[in-house]
Amino acid sequence: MYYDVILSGFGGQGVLLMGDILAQAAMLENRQVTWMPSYGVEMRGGAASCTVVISSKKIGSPLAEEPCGLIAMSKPSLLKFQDKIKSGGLLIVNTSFVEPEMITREDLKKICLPASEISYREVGDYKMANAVLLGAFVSFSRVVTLRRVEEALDVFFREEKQKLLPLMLKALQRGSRYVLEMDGGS
Amino acid sequence: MNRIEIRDESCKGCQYCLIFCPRELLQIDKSRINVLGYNPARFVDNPEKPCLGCALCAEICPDALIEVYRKKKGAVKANVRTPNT
Amino acid sequence: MSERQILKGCVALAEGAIAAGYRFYFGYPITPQNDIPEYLSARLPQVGGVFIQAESEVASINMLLGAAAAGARAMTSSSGPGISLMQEGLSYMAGSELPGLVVNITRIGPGLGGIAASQGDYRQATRGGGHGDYHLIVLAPNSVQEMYDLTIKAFYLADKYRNPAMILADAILGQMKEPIFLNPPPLVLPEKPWALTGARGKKAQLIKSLYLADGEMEQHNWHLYEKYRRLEREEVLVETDLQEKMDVLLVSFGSCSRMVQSALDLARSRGIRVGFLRPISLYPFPQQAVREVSREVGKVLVVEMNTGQMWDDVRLSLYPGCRARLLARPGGGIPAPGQILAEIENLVKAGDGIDESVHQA
Amino acid sequence: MALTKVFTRPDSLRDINFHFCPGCHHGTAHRLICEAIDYYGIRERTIGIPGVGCGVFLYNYFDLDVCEAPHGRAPAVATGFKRVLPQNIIFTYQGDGDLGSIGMSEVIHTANRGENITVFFINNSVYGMTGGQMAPTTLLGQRTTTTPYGRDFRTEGYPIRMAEMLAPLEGVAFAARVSLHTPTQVKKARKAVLRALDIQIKNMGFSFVEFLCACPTNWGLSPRQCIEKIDGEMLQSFPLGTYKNRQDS
Repeated sequence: MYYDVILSGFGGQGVLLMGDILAQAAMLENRQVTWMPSYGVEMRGGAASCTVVISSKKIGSPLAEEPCGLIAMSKPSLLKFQDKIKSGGLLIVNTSFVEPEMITREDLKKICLPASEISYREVGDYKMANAVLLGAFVSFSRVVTLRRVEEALDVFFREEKQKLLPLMLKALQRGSRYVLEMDGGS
Repeated sequence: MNRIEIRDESCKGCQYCLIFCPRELLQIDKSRINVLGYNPARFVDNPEKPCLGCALCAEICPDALIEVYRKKKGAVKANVRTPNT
Repeated sequence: MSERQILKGCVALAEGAIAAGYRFYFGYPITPQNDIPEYLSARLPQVGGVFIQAESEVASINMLLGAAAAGARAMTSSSGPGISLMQEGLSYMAGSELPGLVVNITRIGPGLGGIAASQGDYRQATRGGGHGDYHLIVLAPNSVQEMYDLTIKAFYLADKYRNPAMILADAILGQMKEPIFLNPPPLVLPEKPWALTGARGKKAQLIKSLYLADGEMEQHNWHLYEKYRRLEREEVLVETDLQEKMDVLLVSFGSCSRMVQSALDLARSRGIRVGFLRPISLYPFPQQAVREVSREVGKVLVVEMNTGQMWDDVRLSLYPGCRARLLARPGGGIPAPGQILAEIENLVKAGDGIDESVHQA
Repeated sequence: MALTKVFTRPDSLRDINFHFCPGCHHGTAHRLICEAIDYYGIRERTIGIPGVGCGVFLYNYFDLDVCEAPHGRAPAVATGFKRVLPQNIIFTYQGDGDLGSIGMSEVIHTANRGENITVFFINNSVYGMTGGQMAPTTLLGQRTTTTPYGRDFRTEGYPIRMAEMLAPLEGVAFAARVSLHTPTQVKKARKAVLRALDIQIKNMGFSFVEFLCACPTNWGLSPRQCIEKIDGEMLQSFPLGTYKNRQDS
């Protein structure tokens, strides 16, 4: 088993955290995993991305030349990474910030969901868009189970952050349901 | 009688002790060159104006070569005093 | 055995240091190693340690010198330009035979350069860096687990040989997160009768590197020489992954070796017989291992994120008649597994007599 | 009546000839520091850190643990020692090139941290060991091997006053300038040395003693002329005094 995914967006959208949670879930499933942030000169704002590699074997490169999947939460990140995705790979786009017309690849599985709107309307906080997308990602790719992701959240939402946990769970499940309903429809 | 002892084999003849002896009891011994190659200082007491045991020579000697002996009974070491005296 | 937990490379390194009994940090901020001081400024007070943000790298290394001379396990961390400023102190520490650990999370150089991953400080690290006839013990991790394990090892070697040690890593290893086991070995701090703690009930001792008497300095340098030869005999660390009848041997260290590992998997999946040799101790360099393995395979591909620094060491170690080619990225770029694979395929096709040329990945 | 020895070499000062030139005051400073160490009975927990310069051979003379430091870095080395060994007494011994020039940053920041160490500063207004070049403390008009026409403030700036400069820093508990050119001044200097170490023993913070000293060799003067030079020009540029003396709490 091998899967590499780039999670990308603006700084502050929580893409690094989303990658962290995914890596934690993979570890709980006894996988090998690496999490690698893009490091740039800029410390805050601007583009943010990370690469998560999940494998049943020892991982060499923590970077992805041809990722199996891309989650793009912003226009620049879609433009930067969409050409890299492996043919037949997965592209998930937050259409609250990115027009679907910007997707130029025809050879991909695509999920276009307005994650920020869903987050705002159905979870009550637009900042949970990252969890919506992560829920959609794991349910579609099945690199880890949703159950593991829910377990992984415990590590990140402790003490004063614990109050965010129910929101995160709700957002994850909402993202997951979006995929299941989409599957059902197709 | 107060007196001083100079370890003259280590003396470099800087003459500081001569300059500050209030009784002018120190002189440079021109008759001799020590192992370091200097004319060392020499203590020559003067019965008319004897050594005061003031230790100014020892205080100024940059090579710490002078020991001072005083008649005073139970005296503390002149160079080891309490911080506030 | 502890549970696996996901840690960032810099944090794993800091935890390794603490597991090694280290309690004194002196350092000055520089990107991309700031995760280390930031983490330790919070962590050290929890374990009764001391954290000082020094006024400069020059001060940091000398604080390290003092703490080491006092017998403590002490560490500083920095990057390229800061490490350059520390060379004076490192030379003094080597000359005075003081242990201590310097972490270099490298930048790209020369000059202010850039902050992306690079292996351009290999030569400075392994040749001494400062003035005089000395070496640092240099260990190069390639995973978060090794950031932890080798830090502990580096403290141990520094004490054993009374010589400063260096961890040479880069932004990839510093920033990357991986699951690791925190399994500290039992902490046995060595006796340091030479350390200065005050001449209580013993003769006054001296730590110095100045030797002016006739022949004294030469004798001292021969003494250091013997120490370095012993290191070369006894402390070489190397990882190999070899096959029968290899077409090509890959040699790489640090973060770059991770890309090479991926390339190795790709090559083998295509039926190419490829071996892999990774120096873990850059000094002492695994000369013997390179010589022995290269005897089995005539073609060697060195992959580095510089213009060929370890390449020199590899070529000095090759079995006579072997040739080593270099695949390089010196400017913050990372050789991609696909590019490495392409170069491996070129070498396989090249017949017997390859040239020792430099190729850009 | 039996005679009593009232003045002798301190025990911490080894019975070895100083390598210093005739009339050099390094020896006097050495003696005063050793006397104070003996007075407080701290020889066995004191660690000396000489900088680079004529003072580097301190370890030949002081019968206590000594660690060499790179040029100017003694306060940083001392910081390392003090943080590892807070119960020990740590002092540095630095010249004007070492402390006032290359090591200015280390001494200021060590002082500002209130590092509980003592810095002894030998100010003889010239680089001694390297052969008489200009020091940051060289007097205006003073000829050195690198100011052959005399120090000119328009090109070389002014002599730097370390005691006055360090005293205002919050971390500094004691800063004084003393001179070693007359017996009376030596006695005053002894008090300053005692107080500086007292401050450290009481954990009150950074203590600093600047000694005005002669360098007959590089000044090109006889020891006798050196006394006059200190008494005249040098005291004008470098006024003696205690610039800070934090009271015991």
